[in-house]
Amino acid sequence: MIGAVARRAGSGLVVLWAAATAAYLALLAAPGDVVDSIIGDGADSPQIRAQIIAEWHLDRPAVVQYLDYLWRAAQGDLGRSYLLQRPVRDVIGDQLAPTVRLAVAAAVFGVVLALILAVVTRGRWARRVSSTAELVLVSTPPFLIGIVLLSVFSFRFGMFPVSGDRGWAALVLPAVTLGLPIAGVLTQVLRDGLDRALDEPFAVTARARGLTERSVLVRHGLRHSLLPAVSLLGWLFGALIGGSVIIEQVFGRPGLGQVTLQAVSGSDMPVVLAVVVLAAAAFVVVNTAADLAYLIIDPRLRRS
Amino acid sequence: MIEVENLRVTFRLGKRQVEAVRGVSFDIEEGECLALVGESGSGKSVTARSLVGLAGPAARVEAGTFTVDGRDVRGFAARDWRRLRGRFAGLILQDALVSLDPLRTVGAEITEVLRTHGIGDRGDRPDRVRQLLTDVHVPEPGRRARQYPHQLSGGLRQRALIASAIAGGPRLLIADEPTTALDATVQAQILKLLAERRASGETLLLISHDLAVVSRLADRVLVMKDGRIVESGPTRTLLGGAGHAYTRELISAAGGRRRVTTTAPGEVVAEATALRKVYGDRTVVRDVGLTIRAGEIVGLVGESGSGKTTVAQLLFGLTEPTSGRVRFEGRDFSGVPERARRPIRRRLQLIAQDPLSAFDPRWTVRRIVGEALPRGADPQPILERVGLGADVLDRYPRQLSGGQRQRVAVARAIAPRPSLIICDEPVSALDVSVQAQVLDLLAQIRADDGTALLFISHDLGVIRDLADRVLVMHDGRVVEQGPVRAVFEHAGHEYTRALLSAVPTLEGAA
Amino acid sequence: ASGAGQPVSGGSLTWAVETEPITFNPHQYAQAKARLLVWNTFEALLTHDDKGGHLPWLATGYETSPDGRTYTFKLRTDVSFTDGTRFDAAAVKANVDQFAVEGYNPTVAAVQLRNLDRVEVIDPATVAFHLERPDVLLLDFLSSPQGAQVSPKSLKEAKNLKAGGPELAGTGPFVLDRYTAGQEVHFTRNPAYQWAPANAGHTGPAYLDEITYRFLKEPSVRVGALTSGQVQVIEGVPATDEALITGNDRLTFARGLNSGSAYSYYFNTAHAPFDDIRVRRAFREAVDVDAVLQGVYRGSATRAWSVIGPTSPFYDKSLEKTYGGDAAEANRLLDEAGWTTRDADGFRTKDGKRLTVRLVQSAPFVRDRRDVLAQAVQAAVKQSAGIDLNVALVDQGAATQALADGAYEVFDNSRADTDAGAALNLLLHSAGAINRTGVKDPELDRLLEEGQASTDQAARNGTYQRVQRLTVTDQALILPLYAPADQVAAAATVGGLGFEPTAGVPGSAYHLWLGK
Amino acid sequence: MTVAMPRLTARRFALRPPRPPIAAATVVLGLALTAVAWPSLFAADPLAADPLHVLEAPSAAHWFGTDQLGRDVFDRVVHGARHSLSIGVAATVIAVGAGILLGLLAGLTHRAADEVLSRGFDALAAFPLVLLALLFIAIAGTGTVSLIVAIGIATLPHHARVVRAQTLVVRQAPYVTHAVAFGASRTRLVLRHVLPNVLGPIPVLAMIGLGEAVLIAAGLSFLGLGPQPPSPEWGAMLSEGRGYLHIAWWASVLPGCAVTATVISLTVIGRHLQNRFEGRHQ
Ligand SMILES: Nc1ncnc2c1ncn2[C@@H]1O[C@H](COP(=O)(O)OP(=O)(O)OP(=O)(O)O)[C@@H](O)[C@H]1O
Ligand SMILES: Nc1ncnc2c1ncn2[C@@H]1O[C@H](COP(=O)(O)OP(=O)(O)OP(=O)(O)O)[C@@H](O)[C@H]1O
Ligand SMILES: [Mg+2]
Ligand SMILES: [Mg+2]
Repeated sequence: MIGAVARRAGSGLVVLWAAATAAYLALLAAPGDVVDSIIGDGADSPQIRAQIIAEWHLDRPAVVQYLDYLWRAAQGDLGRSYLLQRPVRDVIGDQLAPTVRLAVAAAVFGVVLALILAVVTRGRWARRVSSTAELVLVSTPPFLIGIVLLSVFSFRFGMFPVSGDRGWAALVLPAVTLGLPIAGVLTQVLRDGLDRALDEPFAVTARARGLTERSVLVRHGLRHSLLPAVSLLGWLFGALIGGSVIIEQVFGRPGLGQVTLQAVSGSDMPVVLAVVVLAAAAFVVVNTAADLAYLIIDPRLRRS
Repeated sequence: MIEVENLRVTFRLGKRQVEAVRGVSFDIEEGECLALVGESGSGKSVTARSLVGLAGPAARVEAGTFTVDGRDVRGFAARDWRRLRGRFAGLILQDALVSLDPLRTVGAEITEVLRTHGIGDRGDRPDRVRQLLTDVHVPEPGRRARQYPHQLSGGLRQRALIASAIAGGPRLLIADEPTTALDATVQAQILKLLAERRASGETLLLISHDLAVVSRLADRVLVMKDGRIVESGPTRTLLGGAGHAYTRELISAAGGRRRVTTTAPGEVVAEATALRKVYGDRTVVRDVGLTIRAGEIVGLVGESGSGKTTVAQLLFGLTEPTSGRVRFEGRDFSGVPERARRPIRRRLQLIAQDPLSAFDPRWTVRRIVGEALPRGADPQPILERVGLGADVLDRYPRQLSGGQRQRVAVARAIAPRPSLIICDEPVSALDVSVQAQVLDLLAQIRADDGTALLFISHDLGVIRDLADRVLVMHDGRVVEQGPVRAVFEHAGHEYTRALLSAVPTLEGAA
Repeated sequence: ASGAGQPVSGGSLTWAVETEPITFNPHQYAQAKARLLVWNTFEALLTHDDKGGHLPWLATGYETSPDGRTYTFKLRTDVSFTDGTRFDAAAVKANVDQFAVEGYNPTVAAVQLRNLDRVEVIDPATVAFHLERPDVLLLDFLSSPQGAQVSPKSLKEAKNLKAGGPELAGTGPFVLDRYTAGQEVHFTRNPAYQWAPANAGHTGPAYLDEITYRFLKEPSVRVGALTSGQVQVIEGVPATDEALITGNDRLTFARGLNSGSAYSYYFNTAHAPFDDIRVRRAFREAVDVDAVLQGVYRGSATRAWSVIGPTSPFYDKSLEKTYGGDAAEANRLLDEAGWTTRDADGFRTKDGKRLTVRLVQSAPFVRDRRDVLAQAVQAAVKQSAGIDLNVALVDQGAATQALADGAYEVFDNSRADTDAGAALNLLLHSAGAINRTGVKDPELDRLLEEGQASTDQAARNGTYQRVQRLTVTDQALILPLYAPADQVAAAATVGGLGFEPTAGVPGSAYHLWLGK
Repeated sequence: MTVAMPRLTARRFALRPPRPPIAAATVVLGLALTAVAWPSLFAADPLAADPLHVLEAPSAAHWFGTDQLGRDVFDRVVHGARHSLSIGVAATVIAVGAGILLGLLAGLTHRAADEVLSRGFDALAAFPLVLLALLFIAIAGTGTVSLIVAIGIATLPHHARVVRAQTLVVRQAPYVTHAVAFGASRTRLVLRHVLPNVLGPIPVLAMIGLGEAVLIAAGLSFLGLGPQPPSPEWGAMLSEGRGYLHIAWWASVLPGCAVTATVISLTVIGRHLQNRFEGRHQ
C-alpha cells in the first residue's frame, strides 16, 4: 500500500509537471503582448515598458524563462498577477478558503443526498420520480437552479443571505445549487450500482440466509455501489471546481472561480496558469485518494 | 418435507411473459437426495429457488399445493420466508465463484448467517465459523476465515459457500449445479463432501445438467425440459431404461460414445519443437513438442491455466514463441513476418470456445461464411454440410442459438479446406445434448476431408470419445502423450491418473 | 428620516453599493460611484455648498491674489490623520507634489494641475498655490476627491499606494480597516474626529460605530438584500424596482441628480463614418431617446439635451427638443451621405462596407444598466436607420486598449465633476485626457480656457453655453442621453440619508444614524 | 493510474428511460426544425426591440413575454435554438472528430505512442472541463468560435478515450483473430473490422455529448464568455434576464427551460440509443 502511494506520488509529480508545462506553452501561444497586459490601463511610456520587462524578466530566452518558472513554481512562487499587481500566491491564497468551503459543503450535501436517495427510493414509483428528478437536475444549467433558489429563498422569504461569503447561512444556497447536479449524477450511479449488486448471485445467497432486504442493501449492496461512485471522484472534483466558477458568479461569492474568471477575461496569464497548476495538484491528490478508496473498499485490488 | 403440485413460475419482462416453470409437481422426503436434471434453461434453478421464495422480484409463482415443512407458503409474507431461509433450507447457488460477496471475508459471510438467526453469541461465533469450515474440509480454517473469496481457489470457495449454507443448521440443502465451474478433480471432492452431508442426515436437492454427476448421489431423479418434468423415478430405474427420448439423449451424452473411425495418419501437417513461452517472469509453456499429421485428431487436455490455449496461439502464429519453432505444411511458421505466413493462412483454421465473440457482430452469416469462401461462391452448400438451413443466412450471430453459432463457426473453419483446425474448447459452452451434435459433426468432417484437428479441452470424456492421440499438459509441460487408449488405460503420470479418476462416469447405467 | 426619529449614536450599518472601487486612494479616484466611500476616510481643503460655491473644510478660508494666480489657504490646526500624523501645510504640499511622481496619476497632473506652478508652505497653517495662469478650477480640484488629503506618512510608506486601502490614513470621520476584494469594505468610527464642515448638520464623531459597504453589482440582488433585511441601505436602485420600494412603507427612497456632464455618446470624428457630420446627425435622429429611456428606465430617468447636466448652472435649456427622434430625417441624411444600399441583415452599406459603429464599454464603469441602454439604442438605430451599433462590454484593460487604438466610433461617458467645466475640459479640449471625439477646434479650446480662467460666474455661464451650442448643435459631436442620478433606498430606521451638495451623489456615512 | 470516470460516462449509468423516448425525440426534432426553418419562415426579428413593451408577461401576443428591451422572448428562444444547437453541434463535431482520430492513433499505433496519448487523455479527461474551456478562452479570447473550440477541446479527451478503449477491445476481439486466419492484411483488418466496430457507438456518444456541450456552452456564455449581446444565445439570455428575475421571471427562466428541455431530450435519446446498441432491447 505504501508502495502504491509512492508510485502515485511519482506519477502525480509527472502530471503536475505536464500541467505546468502545458499551461506555460499555452501562455506562450497566447496572442497579445505580455507588456500590454501588465500595463493594463496604467501609464504607458517606453521607460515604464523597460521597467516592466526588467521586473518580469521578459528579456531572457524562453527556455531560461521556462526553467526559471518551473524552479519558482516548485518553490511555490507562482509569479505576480499582471492585473492585480500582487503575488499570485497571495491572490489565490486569499480566495482559496471560500472555494474550498463551498466545494466541501456542496460535496458533502451532494454525496449525502445521493446516498439517501439511492437507498430510499427503491420502490417502483419512488424510483421513477427520483430518476426523473435526477435527469432534470443533471440537465439543468446550474445557474438556473441557483437563480431560482436565490429568488425564492433569499428574495422572497429572506431565509438566506443574497450574496457574499458571510457565515454559514450564506453557504447554504450555493452549496445546494452546486450539490444538486452532483447528487443527480451520483444517485444514478449509486442506484445503478445497487441494482447491479443486488442482482448478483452473492446477494441472492445473502437473501437465502434469511437476511432482510435492508440488510442485504446496506451490508452487501452499498459497498459494491460505492465502487463506480468512487471512480467518479475525479469527475466530482472537476464538477465542483468547474461549477464553483459559475456558482460564485451567481451568488457573488469570493473565491477561486471569481479569480479565474477575472483572470481569464483579463488575460492575466500568471493567475490562469497558477489555477491550472493548482487544479492539477488537486487532481493528483483526488485521484490518489480515489485509488486508495478503491483499495479500502475492494480487497480484490490489494496485493497480498 | 416439501410438497409441490402444479407449480408455475412466470416472469414479466416488460410486456412479455416468460413461462419458466409450467406446472411442475413433486415432493421431497425427509432424508432423501433428489436430483433435478435437464438442459440449460429448462427451469431447474427457478424451481429450486421458488422453494425458498427467491424466484425473483419479477416472478409470479402459482401452485395448486405448495407446502414447505408442513406449512402452506402460498400466502407467505417476506418475513415468513426469511424465517425459512438459512434455518430450514440452505441454498448453494449455481455460480460458486460469485456467490460469495467479493468485498467481505469468508468468515464474515458465514458469521452473517449465525447473526441473522441468532445462533451463538458474539464471542463464540469465530469458533463456530472455524468449526463449520473444518466440517467442509477447509484446511487452516482460522486463516481462511479471514481471507476474501478471491484469495481462495474455486474448490475452497465452493466449500466456504457450502459452509455458509449449512451454518444455520438447515434440514434441507439445495445445491444448484455445485460442480459446474470447477475442475474435474475439484468436482470430485465437492461431490464427496455433499455425499457426506447427506450421510449426516441432511436432505439434499441436487441440481445439474450432468447426469453423470447426479447418478452418484441421488436417490431419485426428476428430468426437466422446457419447464416441465418429462420423467421421474429412482435413479437406477431411470438410468436403466429411460422412457423419454430426451432422457435417453441425456444419458447417451453423459455415457459417451466413441466416434473415432481411425484413418491412417498422413504426412506431417504441423510440427512444434521445444516451444517455450515466457510472459514477464512466468514461464507458461515449457519445452512443448508436438506433431500433427494429416487426418489425425490430437487431443490436448490439462487443467485450467496449464497452457493449452497458449500452445494453440503459438501454433496459430498469434504470438511468437520465446524459443522453439513451429512449422506448418513444411514451412517455417514462427519467426517469420506475418506477410510470409499469409499465403498459407487459410490452410490453418480456428474454432474457439465462445463463437459469439468470434464473429463480427455487424456481419450476417452470409458474410461471415462468404469471407471464408472463394469470392462469389455460394455459402449454402457449406452450411448444409454443418446441418444449417438457408434461413440462417441473413441472420446476425446474436440471432442464433449456441449450437447454431458453433455450427457456423465450423462452417467458416472448413470452408477454405484447411489442413488443420485448432479447436479450443469448442463445446465447453454448449449444452450436453448440443455438445454431442457438434462433436459428431467434427468427427464427420475429419472422416470426409481428412482434416487434422487439434482438439483442446479440459473434459477428458470428450477427448476420449473423439481423439486418436492425446497430450496431457500440466503447468506448461506435456507430462504424458500417446494414443488415447494407451493413455487412458495405463496412465503413466500421476497427474493424468488424478485427472482420470475425477472424471464422473454414469454409475448404474446399463 | 421618516421612521428614524432623532439622531442617535452607535450601531452598525450595512450598505450595498453597485460598484467596487478600482482604488481606495482618493488621488486615483475615477468612479463617481466611489465618491461616497472617499469622504468617509478622506477630506479636502474645501467642500461644496448647495449653490455651487465653496465652503472651508480642512482649510479655514482662502484668499485669491488680484491676478488670480495665487491662492493662499489658511488651514485648521486641530486636525490629525488617523495614523497620528498632524495635518499641516507640509502635508498639503506633499499631497499635491505626489502628482508629480511619474506614472502616479498622469491624468490629474495633466489636467487639473495643468496650470499649477508650485505649492508653497508659508507656515504650518498657511499654504499657497502658485499658478502659471488664472484657473478657477483649482478650487474645484481642492474640493474634489482627487484633492483629498492623504497622510504624508502613508504616501511614503504604503506598499500598494495606488490601490489604497487600510494602509492609507486620512482625516475623515471613519477609518477603513478591512477590505475584502469582491466582497465588502468596512469602516469604523474615528473617535477623534472634530472638524466637520459647517454644512454637515452636526459636529463631533460620526453617529455610527461602524459601517460596511458590500459590493453587490447585480441590481436585483441589491434590492433583494434590502427587502429581505440583509442590508439597510442600497444605492443604484433600478428603475424597474422603484415601485417595489416606494410601495413598501418600511422602506424609503430618494433620488439625486448628479452634477457634471450628462451621460452621452461621443462620436469619434477621427475616421469614417462619423467624420461625416450627416452620419452623426443621422445617428442622433435615429434614436427616439424618450422611448428608449422609457423602456429601460421606466420613465424615471431625466432626459439630457446637452453635454452638461440640467442641474449645472451652465446648462443651456434652449437646446431642449432641438434634435433627435426623427427617423425619416435620419434616413434622408444617410442617403445623402451615400449610405444608400442595404445588406442581407438590413444594415446600410456604402461601397460594400456596412455602416458599423463600435461602442466599447468598460465593465467597471457600467452603472445604471448602461449596457442595457446600449442594447436599446442598438436596436433603435438598427430598426429606424439600418445602422449597426456594435456594443462590446469588456474589462478595463481591453477598453483602454480599444480607446488607445482608436478602435471605436462611439464613446460613452458621464462625469460627476462638481464643476461641469472640469468635465468639459477633459472631454472636449483638444488636449483633454478623455477627448474621445478627436475634435481639435481652436475656437472650442479658446472657449474652454476662457471658462476655466474667469472668476465671473455670469461670464462663465455665457462661455459654456457657447461651448454647448457649438458641440451639440453645430457640430453634432454628442448624443446626450440622460442626466445621471443616484437613487438611494433604505430601511425606514436609517436617518440622515442625503446627497452631497452640488455633486448630487449620496453623501458619506458621517450623517447617518440608525434609529431604534 | 486509475483515472476517474468523466461525466459522460457518469450519465451513462443512468436508468433506462422510463418510456420509449418518443417525447424526447419530438422535442429534439422540433428544436432542430425550429432552429433550421422557423426563424426564416415565421418568427420575427429576435433583435427587434420595442421600448414601449418591456418586461411584459407572457400573453397571446408574446407567448414567452418580452424582455428588458421589449424583445419577444419566444422569438429569441427560437432563434437561440439555432445559436445554442449550432454551438453544441460544432463543438461536438470537433470533439468527436478529433477524438476519433486521436483515439484510433492511440489504439492502433505503437505501445509507446498509446502510452503517451492515453496518459494525456486520462489526465485531460479528468481535469475540470470548465477549467479546460476557460484556459482555452483565456488564450484565444472570447467569442463564439473560441467558445466552440474551447468546448470541443474540453470534451475531446473523453471521446478519444472511448474510441481508444473500443479500439483495443475490437483489436483483441476473437473475430479479428479469425480474420487473421483468412490472411487479412493489417489495413484490411482495420478497415473491415476495427473501424466499423469502433465507430458504431460514436453517434450514440455524440448524442449524449451534444447535450453536454449545449449545457457547457450555456454555462460559459452565462459567464459572458460566449456570443455577446444582443445575440439570442440561451445562456446569454439567462444572464441578461436574471437582473429582472423578481419582476419578470419569464425573461430568464424560459430560456433556461429551453436549455433543460434540450439537454434532457438529447440525453434521453442518447441513452435509448445506447441501450439499443448494447442490446438491452433486443
Ligand atoms: N429473473 C428472471 N427473469 C426472467 N426470466 C428468467 C429469470 N430467471 C430465469 N428466467 C428464465 O427462466 C427459464 C428457466 O431458467 P433457469 O435458470 O431455471 O434454468 P436452468 O434450468 O437452471 O438452466 P441452467 O442449467 O442454465 O442453469 C429460462 O428461460 C430463463 O431465461
Ligand atoms: N498474454 C498473457 N500474458 C500473461 N500471462 C498469460 C497470457 N496469456 C496467458 N497467460 C498465462 O498463461 C497461463 C496459461 O494460460 P492458458 O490460457 O494457456 O491456459 P489454459 O490451459 O488454456 O487454461 P483454460 O483451461 O483456463 O483455458 C495462465 O496462467 C495465464 O494466466
Ligand atoms: Mg440453473
Ligand atoms: Mg484456454
